[in-house]
Amino acid sequence: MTFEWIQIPYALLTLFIILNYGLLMTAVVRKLAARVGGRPGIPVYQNYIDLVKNFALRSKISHGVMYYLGPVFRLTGGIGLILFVPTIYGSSWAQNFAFAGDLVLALYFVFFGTLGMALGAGESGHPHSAIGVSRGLSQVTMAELPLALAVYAIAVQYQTLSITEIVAAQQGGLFNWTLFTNPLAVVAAMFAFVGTMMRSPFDVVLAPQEIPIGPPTEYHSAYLALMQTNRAIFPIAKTIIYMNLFFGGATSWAEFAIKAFLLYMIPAVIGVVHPRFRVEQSIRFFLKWGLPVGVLAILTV
Amino acid sequence: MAQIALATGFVLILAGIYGALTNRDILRMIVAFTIADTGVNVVLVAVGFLPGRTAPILDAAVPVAQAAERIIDPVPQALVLTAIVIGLGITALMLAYAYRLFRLRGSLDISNFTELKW
Amino acid sequence: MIRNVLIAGLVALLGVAFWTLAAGYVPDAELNRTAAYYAANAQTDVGAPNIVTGIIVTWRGLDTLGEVTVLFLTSAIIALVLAQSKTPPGASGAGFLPSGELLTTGSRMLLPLITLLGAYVIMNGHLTPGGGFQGGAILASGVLLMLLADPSHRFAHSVIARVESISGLAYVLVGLAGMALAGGFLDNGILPLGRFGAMLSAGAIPLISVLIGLKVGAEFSSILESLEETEDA
Amino acid sequence: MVSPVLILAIGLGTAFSLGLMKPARTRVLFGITLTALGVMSAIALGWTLALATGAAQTAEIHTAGVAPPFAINLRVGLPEAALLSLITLTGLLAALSMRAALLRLGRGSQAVLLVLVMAVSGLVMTRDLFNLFVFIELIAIATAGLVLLSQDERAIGAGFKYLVVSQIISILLLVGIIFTYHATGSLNIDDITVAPVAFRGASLAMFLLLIALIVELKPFPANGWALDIYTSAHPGFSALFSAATGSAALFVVDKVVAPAGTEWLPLLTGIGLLSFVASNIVALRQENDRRLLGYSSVGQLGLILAVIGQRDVLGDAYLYVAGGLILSHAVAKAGLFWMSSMVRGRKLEDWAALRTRAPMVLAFATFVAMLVGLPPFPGFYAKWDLAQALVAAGRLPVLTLILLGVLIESAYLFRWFGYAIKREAAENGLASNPVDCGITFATVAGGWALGYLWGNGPEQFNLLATLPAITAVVFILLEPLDARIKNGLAIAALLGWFAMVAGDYDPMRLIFAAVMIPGGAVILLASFTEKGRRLGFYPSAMAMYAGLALLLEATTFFEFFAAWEVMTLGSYFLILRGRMSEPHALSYILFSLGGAFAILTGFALASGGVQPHPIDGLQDVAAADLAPWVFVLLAAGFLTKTAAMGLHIWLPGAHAEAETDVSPMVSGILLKAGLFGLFLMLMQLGRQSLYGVDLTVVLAYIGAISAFLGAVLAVFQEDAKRLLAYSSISQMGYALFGVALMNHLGWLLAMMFVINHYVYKSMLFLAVGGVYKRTHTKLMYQMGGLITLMPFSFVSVLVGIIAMSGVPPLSGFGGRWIFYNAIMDADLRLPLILIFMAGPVGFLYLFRLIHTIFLGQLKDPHRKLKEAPVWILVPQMIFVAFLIAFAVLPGMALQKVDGYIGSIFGDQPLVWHGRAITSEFGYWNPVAIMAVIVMVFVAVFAILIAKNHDAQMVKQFNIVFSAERPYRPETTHFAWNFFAPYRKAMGFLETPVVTSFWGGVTGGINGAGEFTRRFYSGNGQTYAAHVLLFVVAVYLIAMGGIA
Repeated sequence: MTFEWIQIPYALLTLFIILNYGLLMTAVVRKLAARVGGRPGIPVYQNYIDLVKNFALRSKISHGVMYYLGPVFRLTGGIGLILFVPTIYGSSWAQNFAFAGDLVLALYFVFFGTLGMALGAGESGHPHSAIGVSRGLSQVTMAELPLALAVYAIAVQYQTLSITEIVAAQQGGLFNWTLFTNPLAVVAAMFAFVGTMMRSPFDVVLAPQEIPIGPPTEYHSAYLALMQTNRAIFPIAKTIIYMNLFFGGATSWAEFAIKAFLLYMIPAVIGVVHPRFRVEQSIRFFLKWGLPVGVLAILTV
Repeated sequence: MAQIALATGFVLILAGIYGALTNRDILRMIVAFTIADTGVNVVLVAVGFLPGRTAPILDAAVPVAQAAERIIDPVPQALVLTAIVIGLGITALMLAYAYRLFRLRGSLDISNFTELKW
Repeated sequence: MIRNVLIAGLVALLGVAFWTLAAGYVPDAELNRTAAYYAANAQTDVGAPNIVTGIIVTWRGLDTLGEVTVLFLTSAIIALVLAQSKTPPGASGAGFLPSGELLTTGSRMLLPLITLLGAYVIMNGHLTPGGGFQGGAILASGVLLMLLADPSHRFAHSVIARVESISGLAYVLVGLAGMALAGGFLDNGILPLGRFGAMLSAGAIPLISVLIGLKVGAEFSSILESLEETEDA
Repeated sequence: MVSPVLILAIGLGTAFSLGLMKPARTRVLFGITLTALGVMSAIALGWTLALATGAAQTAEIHTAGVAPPFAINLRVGLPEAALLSLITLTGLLAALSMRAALLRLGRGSQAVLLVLVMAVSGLVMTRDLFNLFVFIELIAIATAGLVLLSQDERAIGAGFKYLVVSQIISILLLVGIIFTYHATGSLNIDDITVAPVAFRGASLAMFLLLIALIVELKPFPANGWALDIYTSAHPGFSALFSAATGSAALFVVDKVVAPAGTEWLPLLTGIGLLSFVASNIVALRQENDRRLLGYSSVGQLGLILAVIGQRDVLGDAYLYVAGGLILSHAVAKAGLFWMSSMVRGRKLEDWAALRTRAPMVLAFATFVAMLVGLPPFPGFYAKWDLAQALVAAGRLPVLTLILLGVLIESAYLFRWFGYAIKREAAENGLASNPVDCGITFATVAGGWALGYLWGNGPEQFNLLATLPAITAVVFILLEPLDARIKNGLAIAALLGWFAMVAGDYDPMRLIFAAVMIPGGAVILLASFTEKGRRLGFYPSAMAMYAGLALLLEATTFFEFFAAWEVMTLGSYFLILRGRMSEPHALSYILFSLGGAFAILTGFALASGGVQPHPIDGLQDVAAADLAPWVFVLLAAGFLTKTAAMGLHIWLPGAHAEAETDVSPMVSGILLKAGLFGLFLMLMQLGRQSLYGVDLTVVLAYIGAISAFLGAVLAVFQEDAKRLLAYSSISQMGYALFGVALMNHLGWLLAMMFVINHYVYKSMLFLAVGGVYKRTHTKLMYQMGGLITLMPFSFVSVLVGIIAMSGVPPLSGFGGRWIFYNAIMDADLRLPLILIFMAGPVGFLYLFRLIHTIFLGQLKDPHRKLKEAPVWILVPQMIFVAFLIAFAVLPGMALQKVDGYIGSIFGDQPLVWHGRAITSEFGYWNPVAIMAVIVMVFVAVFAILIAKNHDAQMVKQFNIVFSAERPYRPETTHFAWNFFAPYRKAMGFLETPVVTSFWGGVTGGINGAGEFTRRFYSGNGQTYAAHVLLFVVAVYLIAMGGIA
């Protein structure tokens, strides 16, 4: 695969679709969760309103260069992740810039936005930002571990690190999905998925309901708008990776929409019915449950 | 004959060493060592002894031609002289030391001179 | 007590080793080769009838030089050891009663005799039992007599030191002469061997004996004197 | 040439003739004494020279003009002549050192000294048993006399104890001599016939003779008397007692045992080893400098006695080995005793006064290195040959004990050296004067000259003749210059060397060389910050670089080992320069020496005694039975240098407490030496299994554990440099894991780490060091908000942590990509888990580093700080530029190495086309990655600028939480115990298991020393009883051995 200029508008189109999909879907999920709790919930277009409003606001406040760049890093991380992963298998245009790197690139690029965000938040000087980063990093060290093991397991299973080839290997029927060919790896990966989607019981990092804790504490206006954009696309980007690796990928946008939604619902459902873990509790949880499954996965490949 | 002299010498040595190691008084230690030295000297001379022979001096009684058959071994006798003188030197030195030690502490008990240890 | 028993045990164990030596000892029937060589060559090599003196002065001359040095060292060190405790001149012996007439006269009478005996023993060392050491010790006993008879009397230190030095130096020089003129260091062949059994024979042996005698006498005297001059004397 | 007898005659004649002078003319007398000693030395040196060059034959000197055995004879061959030179020169210098006492006590004392030197010389020359006895007694008496020169009143007691023991020795000796005479009919040593170790007759006589001579060597535990002398005598005399008398006594043992047959040698070996190890253990607890030297002396004598016990296997090398050890011991010990006469206090800490005179520190370092047997001194060459011979003869236990003893000895010697460099120096604690300094430097010069001589030995690699080593020595001479000039010269020297050698290296070696040599030059740029003369820095640094340069040049085992030791020694001195680094430098040198000894043994095992043995010859043993053991030993040595978990406890302190520009050197560069060694070893030996366990798998596990635990421990550090130090352990763990994978990509991964770790760790250490220079603290929670004040430092830390964490687009990602490709091939699964765990944990500590220093709240005391000094920033910016370039174009460094590794493994898993790299499993296009990220970043950034282009910096406390406005940075900066939740969950991993283990080991040895030294009760009678006990015990054991 090599670069051609046409890939740029193609990639932007993909990006646009995913952004809208993400905005709508997160709203739907929130509404579902509210209904489960007996509340009416937000309208499905609420995210658009928020986004437009925040983009319209301007700010004269900056805490420094890194603070200013934090949201940029964040959004670059989200967009970049989408661009480095092929979205639709077999599509001639929704391959993005996957030729730049393989699965390893995707796995490590996840941290790009996180790091930049954490740095920006850190410069704001708000202790809650630092506390949130501390919690988030502590938790992610364990939460990501089963995924790493699962990825290794399937890479060995398919003898490739190329996402496209992994998806290709899963074509030709439901039972070719990794979910069925290597269920242990999938279970392990799903531990990580649930653990890193920032939903209960693993959402103490942001502690969204009580006091604002976590990196975005000091951000507002257009800064917040960038981050909201990211919050819409980043989970989808991640879901795409999971979908590609474990659930047969997507050969069309419809398949993509359904699979992404279902996958996204997993942590949402779990989050609705579970109380919150403290950080050390979640670390122990992953150590106790996620890690052994991951170990089994790599030992049984 | 030689065995008796040897045994006597060894007994003196052992007695001397025992005395030197059990008497705390420095002067007594020195005396004990003199005894041991004497024992050594006796052993030295005893080793050169050959039964039925005479002193290694070539005079009318021992003509040069028969010397090898008539005299006892002269070497230990020469050695013992040196050993005696050396023993004497050391004894004198020890006495001088004893004197200095006495001046230092007003005591001749060796167990009083243990500042240097460990 | 326990200590003494332990030491007795150690000494006994050492005794076992010694006992083994003594029990396994078999006297030689013949002279061993060293002794046999000495017996055979005493006349031709050193020319001394007293083989022991020949060994001491010539064949094992280096030992003897060392031996003389031992005495030299001892006397020097004793002087050093006691130097700090020396009483000022004149004060020494103040506590003693003056020696009696009998003692003084008797010792004065004996002193020449003792000296003479010493000289005799030294000079005949290569012929009969005796030699430099024995003679030197006799000489020193004269000095001892003087010291005991008249504790307040002082010898001239410098004289003794001179004798000590000159005789020692001469001994070393004679040794070196052996290297230059004869077969090696301390070879007595620098002087003619002379007639076997005569007074002036056996090469340098009589000379060395004299030097040894003087040296030993001086060292002993010096030691005795140093001991005597301590304030407790 | 004059006869050597003149040495005796002049000594004796002068001693006698001193009595002819007036006692009052003390200076004249002393002048005569010195002249006599000088002439004696000249004769001895003349003979040494003549014999060494072959201009003269061994002199057989007959006294009395009669051939032996009928008259006493003397012999002067090369060993004798060398010893005579040593003895007479020591005598001369000792006389100078004792000048005050000798002048005070007058001619008598000078005569005694002359006689002593004469007697020791006689002891060496004589070939007659009884003459031996006479000289021994002369030495004993003279010693008892010279002890009195001391101002210390306790010396009188010590002298008496010594006489008591001498009496016992002389009794045993005489009995032994006379029965030997009875058995052989001769008193000549050459007539002693081969006697088996037996229970009676000639053998028993031989035993008594030998044991008496051995007791003269002050073997443990029968040596209380000697120690008291060392403690209380005049140090000038102690030097003579240790260097001259001790060496002569050793020679006598050798002389007597040689004709008695090899059956006696195990006896000597046993006694020597016991004495060596036990004395050193006891010395650990010693606080008095001279008594410490005493323990060290008796230990060294024990060592050489043990070497004499190996003469049957040393063959031709015997003189070279024993001589090297004796001379090293004698020169160093004499030098130290002479130095001690200048130090006023008697505690080890009082030697800190040396610091006021920089050349004195050099002297001290020289002597310590000589004693421990470090290059370039004779002991080093000797130790190597000894090890080769011992292993070839299958005497591994002997070698192990010797090395153990050396290690313990180096523990207290280097601890002492650390005191001297780091402790509070007492006011006026050094009575330095031209004469004593002159004596010390004459000794130092002698030591170096001997080092050169020994290096020039047959078929020997002379360290002091190599260009890097000479450069390091030149930097000692350049010390008076200004630091900036020296720094310029040092950089030029490094670059010059690299330009000279780079062309000859294969790509892999070239990468190591580039990191080590020009890499070192880049770090040295930071040293331009330092003003003044910066004494001690450049010789140490250049020694380290010389070691590294030679390491890369090495073609034989010996060259490699020598370079390794030079590097270790240089880096030790560098590390010791840090402000609080005393204990850490000590543990560094001890672990390093321990590791070096493992390497030494490994090499010896592999070479089987063949010298010189090429490194490439290692592959010849790969199939042999002992190959796994070679593997284990070498790996242990290299792993100590890379600070693998378990052997790592030296690293955090050593790296963290070092100076700002030293930390990057020892971390970024030095650690690579261990990797280099591992590469060499694995290239030659390949996979090895021991008891069915694949050792490379073990290595992989060690690497994985190090990677994980190092990272976890780094998370919990509050000290920025410690954090980086633990991170090094983790990073080296990764590299080790890569190497241990034993496949192409694993090695490429390790090479990538070699480059990357050098760059980002050097950069981070420099950045943190720059911050330290301004804030004067390394504790991160005391900093905060420095980003605006130190933007350049921030940028380098930012780039550093991105690169290190492996986040694209910087070069760390390349490492991760290769890693994934490498493990696809490997059949190792379990250690991978640890590696996977380590990755995110690394993220934790890196974020902490940047956050708590540069972000958060600025502290009040720091408001006026300036950016770090520009020279510290220059190398950082170079590194930043390099990292970005390397990220985009990894091929510029890696492609050639990749090809080279391919030639080793015979495969080529990576395909380089254009800027992209493809492997069997995946692909990586660094340019595309960089382009996409930059494009997206710029686009998003443009959007933000468009919206918030006029944002302004607000005040520090313009933040709101819980309805309050914070006003104190201390309470608002969230930094201390930053990862508290992580600690709650994973804190159990912090348990200092390894530290407690090593603490237990050292505690145990120290306890043994404390217990054992109670043995020396100070009672002369007890000491005599010890001697008796020793004799009887040896007797029983020896006889038990034959029964």
